[in-house]
Amino acid sequence: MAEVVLSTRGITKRFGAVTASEDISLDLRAGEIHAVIGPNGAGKSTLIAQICGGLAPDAGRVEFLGRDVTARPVRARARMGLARTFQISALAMEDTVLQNALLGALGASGRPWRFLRGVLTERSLRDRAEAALARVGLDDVAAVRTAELSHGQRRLLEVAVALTLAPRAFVMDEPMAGLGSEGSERLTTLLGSLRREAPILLVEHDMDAVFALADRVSVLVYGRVIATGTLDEIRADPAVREAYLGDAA
Amino acid sequence: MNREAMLNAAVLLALVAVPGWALWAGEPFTITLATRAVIFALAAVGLNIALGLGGMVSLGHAVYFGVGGYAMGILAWHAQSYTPLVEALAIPGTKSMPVIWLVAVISSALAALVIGVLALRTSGVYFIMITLAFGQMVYFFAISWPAYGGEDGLSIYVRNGFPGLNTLVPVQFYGLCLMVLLAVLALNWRLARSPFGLALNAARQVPQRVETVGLDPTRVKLVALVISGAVTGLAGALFADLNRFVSTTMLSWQMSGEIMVFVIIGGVGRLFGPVVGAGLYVILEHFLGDLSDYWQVFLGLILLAVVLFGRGGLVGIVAGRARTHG
Amino acid sequence: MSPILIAEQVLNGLQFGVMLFLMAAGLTLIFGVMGLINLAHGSLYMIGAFAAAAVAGATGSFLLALGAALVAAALAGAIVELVVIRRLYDKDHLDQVLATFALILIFSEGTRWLFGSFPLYLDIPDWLSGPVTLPGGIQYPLYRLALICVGLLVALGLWLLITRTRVGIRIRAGENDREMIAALGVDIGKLYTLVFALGAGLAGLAGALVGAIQSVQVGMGEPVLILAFVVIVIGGIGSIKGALVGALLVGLTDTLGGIFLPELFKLFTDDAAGATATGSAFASMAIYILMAAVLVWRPTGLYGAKA
Amino acid sequence: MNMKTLLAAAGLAALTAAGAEAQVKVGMITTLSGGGASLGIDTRDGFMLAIEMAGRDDIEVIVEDDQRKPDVAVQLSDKMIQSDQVDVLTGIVWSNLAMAVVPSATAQGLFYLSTNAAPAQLAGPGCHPSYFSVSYQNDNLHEAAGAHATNAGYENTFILAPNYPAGHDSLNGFKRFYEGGLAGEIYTELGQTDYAAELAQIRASGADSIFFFLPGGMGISFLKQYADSGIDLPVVGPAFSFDQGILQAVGEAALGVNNTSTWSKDLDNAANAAFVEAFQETYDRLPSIYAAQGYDTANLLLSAMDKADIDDTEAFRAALGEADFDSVRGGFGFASNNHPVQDIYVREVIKEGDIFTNKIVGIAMEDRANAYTEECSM
Repeated sequence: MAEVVLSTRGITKRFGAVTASEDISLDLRAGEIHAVIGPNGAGKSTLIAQICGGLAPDAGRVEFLGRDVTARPVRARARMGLARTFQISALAMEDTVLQNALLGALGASGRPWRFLRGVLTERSLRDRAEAALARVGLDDVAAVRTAELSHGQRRLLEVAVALTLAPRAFVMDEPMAGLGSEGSERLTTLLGSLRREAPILLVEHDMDAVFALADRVSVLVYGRVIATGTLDEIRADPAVREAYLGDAA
Repeated sequence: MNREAMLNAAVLLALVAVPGWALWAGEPFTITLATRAVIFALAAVGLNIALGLGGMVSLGHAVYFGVGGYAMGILAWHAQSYTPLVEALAIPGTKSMPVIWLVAVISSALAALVIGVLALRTSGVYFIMITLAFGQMVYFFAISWPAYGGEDGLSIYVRNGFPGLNTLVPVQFYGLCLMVLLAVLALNWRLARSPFGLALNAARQVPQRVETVGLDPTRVKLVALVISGAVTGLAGALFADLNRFVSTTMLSWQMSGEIMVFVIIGGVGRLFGPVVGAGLYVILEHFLGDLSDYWQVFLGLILLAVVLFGRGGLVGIVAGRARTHG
Repeated sequence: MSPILIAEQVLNGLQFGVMLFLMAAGLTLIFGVMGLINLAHGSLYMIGAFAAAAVAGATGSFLLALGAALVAAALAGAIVELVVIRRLYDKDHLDQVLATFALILIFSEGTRWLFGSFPLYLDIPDWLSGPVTLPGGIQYPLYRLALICVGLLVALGLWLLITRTRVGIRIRAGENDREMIAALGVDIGKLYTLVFALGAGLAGLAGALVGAIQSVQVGMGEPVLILAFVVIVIGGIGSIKGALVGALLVGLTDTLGGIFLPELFKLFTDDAAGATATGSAFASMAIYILMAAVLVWRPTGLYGAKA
Repeated sequence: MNMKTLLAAAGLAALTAAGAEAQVKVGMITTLSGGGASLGIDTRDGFMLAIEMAGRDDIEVIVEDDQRKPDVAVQLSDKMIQSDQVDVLTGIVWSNLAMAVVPSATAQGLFYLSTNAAPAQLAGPGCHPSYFSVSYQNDNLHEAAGAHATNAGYENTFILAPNYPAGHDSLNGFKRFYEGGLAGEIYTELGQTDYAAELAQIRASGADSIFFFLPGGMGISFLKQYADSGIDLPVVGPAFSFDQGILQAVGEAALGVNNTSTWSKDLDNAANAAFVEAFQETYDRLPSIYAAQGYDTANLLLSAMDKADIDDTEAFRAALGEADFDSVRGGFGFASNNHPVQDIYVREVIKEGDIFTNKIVGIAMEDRANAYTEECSM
């Protein structure tokens, strides 16, 4: 079995009387796409926040690259190579596409404390940013203001920024959200090719994409993982059929 | 050359031409007035680094302005009264502008660091109010602290010196202030395009994104606030030298409001916005003040009009929406 | 220092806090519902005081004067909301700060234009003047006791308004979800005008009540405004409960700090006059230090929503 | 656009009595807007009244508003010196503004005649032969209050003032001539409007009298709250809190309070009678001490113009020093540091019809100069 890159061990999070995450244990192995699916309100966003560092779990651990990162902030996990994308694009809308990609490259370089040199004259940053844009097919709009991009292009830029970090694992929060069928297909192809670079923890609503991409699937309902397995195992799981797929079908 | 660049060039030309015009027209006081505008512009350029680039709405920039002013006042007062600045170490005061500037920059940067560490724990309206409140705290302290004149302030009889210049000649002092302003504008221009500027710009728009690429947006903002405070502090030292006087009014919250007014009526985030804003304010203050004792009513109406109808301040009205750094 | 003196100072702190609450409640309500930061709130306080002084001068009735203060400030608030503030809701805080700063200039100098530069006369009515003796032998001005009562009654009234009435439900809905309230068919424009006028009226009432024992003059609103900001930052912006707790904390800190800090400094030095001056200097900073401490502990105030 | 045409359009011409033949140009910097404007307006009106009554056309007065901001005052003085080329500056109400303007103005060879502010620095080491205070020395009224407290036999006075330099000077000035003990000494916050805490301390202190210095709105607040506190002790203060403009806002609360002043509208001399009558007629209100000081300053200047040419600095200084004019304060002369020698009176607040005003009840100090003559080496 491939090596485990990212994992949660029994993480639990409560907000008052509501349990948003209950004893969740997941792992992401090298080379795979592991999809997390579940109905609205199942606790997917809370789970991502705990994996990436925005929220501290009440109990349990998060491990990345074999180290316990539970107490580390978002940026420390990012520096280790944990790259996330946002459900609602978090891009600097006033800036150009290239500048957004450069920000990722700058973060990866870890050297933002340079005040007088033009950022565009830094060859290494620029190469890295342009390579990431080329990878997602946005190189021809590099000079365009991000606010002028189409929704689909912004989803691609989200992925490009994540790519500049030279990630060891991706965490993607509904990358297909709001895309038309054409856009979804394009992104699906892209993500499929990305798994060779780093495994992807894919939280997604779009079942077509999940079925096309996922090596394994975990089903999250009311803050609990009720099943984890291959697509076939999940399809066959009675609990999943009852709680989720049954309703959806 | 786009319209904003043309406007900037025109402003630059006007600033350089002022002394010539003043001497030709026999209005020497115009030079003093222009010096005031240039120094206010410098203070506002400082705020614009925090506000325009970093999105930090600081309503407490009078602190840095005043700290810079008091750096000048205290150093020069000790030099003028031949008393040591630090008794134990026998460090004397000084009347040399370069030294005073250095002290003003360092002390206002330190003030910005302390205030920033606390204030940047908050954001949005809390940030506005906590900076305002820190300003009040420093203001009340300065008023009731008896050592350096309190509300009476400190008067310096002769303007401080700069090597190679006679700063008492209005034109020479104006030229000096203008050079400082241009140097800081150049710095501001480079800053906006630097790696740090990129990170700061992103920290203003999407702090969560900055965090997820492995950078600390709060620390980026803190450094920007420190630079901003240092520039405004330098302006404070020059302002005190212009008036040969420093007092607690430089620390008042109205001063903070005025510095912010310069930036906003000029154009937030525009390189020359603060310069245009400060110039306009000084002109309005001068001429409206002659028109009516109640001139501030008209100033208020003009400000309202700029906010309600003039998106992007005066530079925005002339040059359209695009931002300078892009 | 005798227990009676301390008790009296605590009452003074309470009274100050309760008056601050009247200012802070309006500010925090306006911010909570409309997301607006209003620097001109102090001007409404001033308008209340001037209206009260004018009406008291003309009619001699204190109650009429209070009513006039409430109405004038609420009316001024409503007009300002309709003409200016309404255009600021979808702008950022920066524009709001500048626009309401401009309003301060207009109101202050406009008032001076109308009423002149001299302070106006407003006094407490005979039936509320003079001290009363409280249990324990404390001599305390009746008017200040009345202020505490009025302030607490207003706090109770606000609480009832917000929790028990239709308007209150709408206000709370407006705080939580602007779109939902529009979807419910409530005229959101009218609601905003109403909330703004309510906040303005409270500020005007505070101005009139305080004006009777202080000086009714141009610029009287700004120092109170800044204190009210401190109050709502401590309490948590948008929270009425926070405003009350914050106001009482600030009132007590300011009053007791002013008394005890100079005494404290006297313990450490023989220079009594110097200690008094230094102690007073620190006392004037006390509430800001309190605020900084609260924010370090809880960045969104005591009762503020988590960011 | 030309600045001069704008100045003319601004109606400043109305304030200047014929510019063309003017021999002396006066720059008046005073507070005409914002808080404290009433003091500057009275100063200006008193000063202009004197010139109008003298019917002089050889003097031009340029009036500008300092907004009570030191930096604006400095800027105005630079403008008046550089552009308008005035000979004399005057009009500043506040000590901190005076400290910002006066030293550099006199250093540049101008005369400065103070209509009000007269800080200790300018009376002692910082004195200058071209600087004349026509009002008083800042400590004078406080010293007189101390002398009055001593004369009245007070033995345990509670004293308070705001925590800023003028406040410290005030309490020190009071103590200089007060021989009794102190029941308490407190510094309040500058701009404070609520004095409940201080009143409670006074009540608990066992004081037999109160001295306070709280200018402007602070004094109004203090007196109203004092009257309502039920404390019934004799109160003394300097004239600033009992000025004509302020008294109407204090109302009944001020009745019977003693205050020290260099002037009162009921002072019995011909110059004063003429001044009070003309002021009321021209401006339809009672004059204040600031108006009286402005009026005296203008008359001093006019008297010196009759004796010497302003371009002859030495002669003009000497002419000013003679103080050869009819002061509304009666006897008036200059001490060696160019500050007044004059009687300081005790007034009591009374009600005349519907108007609250002062009447003289005694003299606190006769021919008082000031405490700083020794320190001035001119």
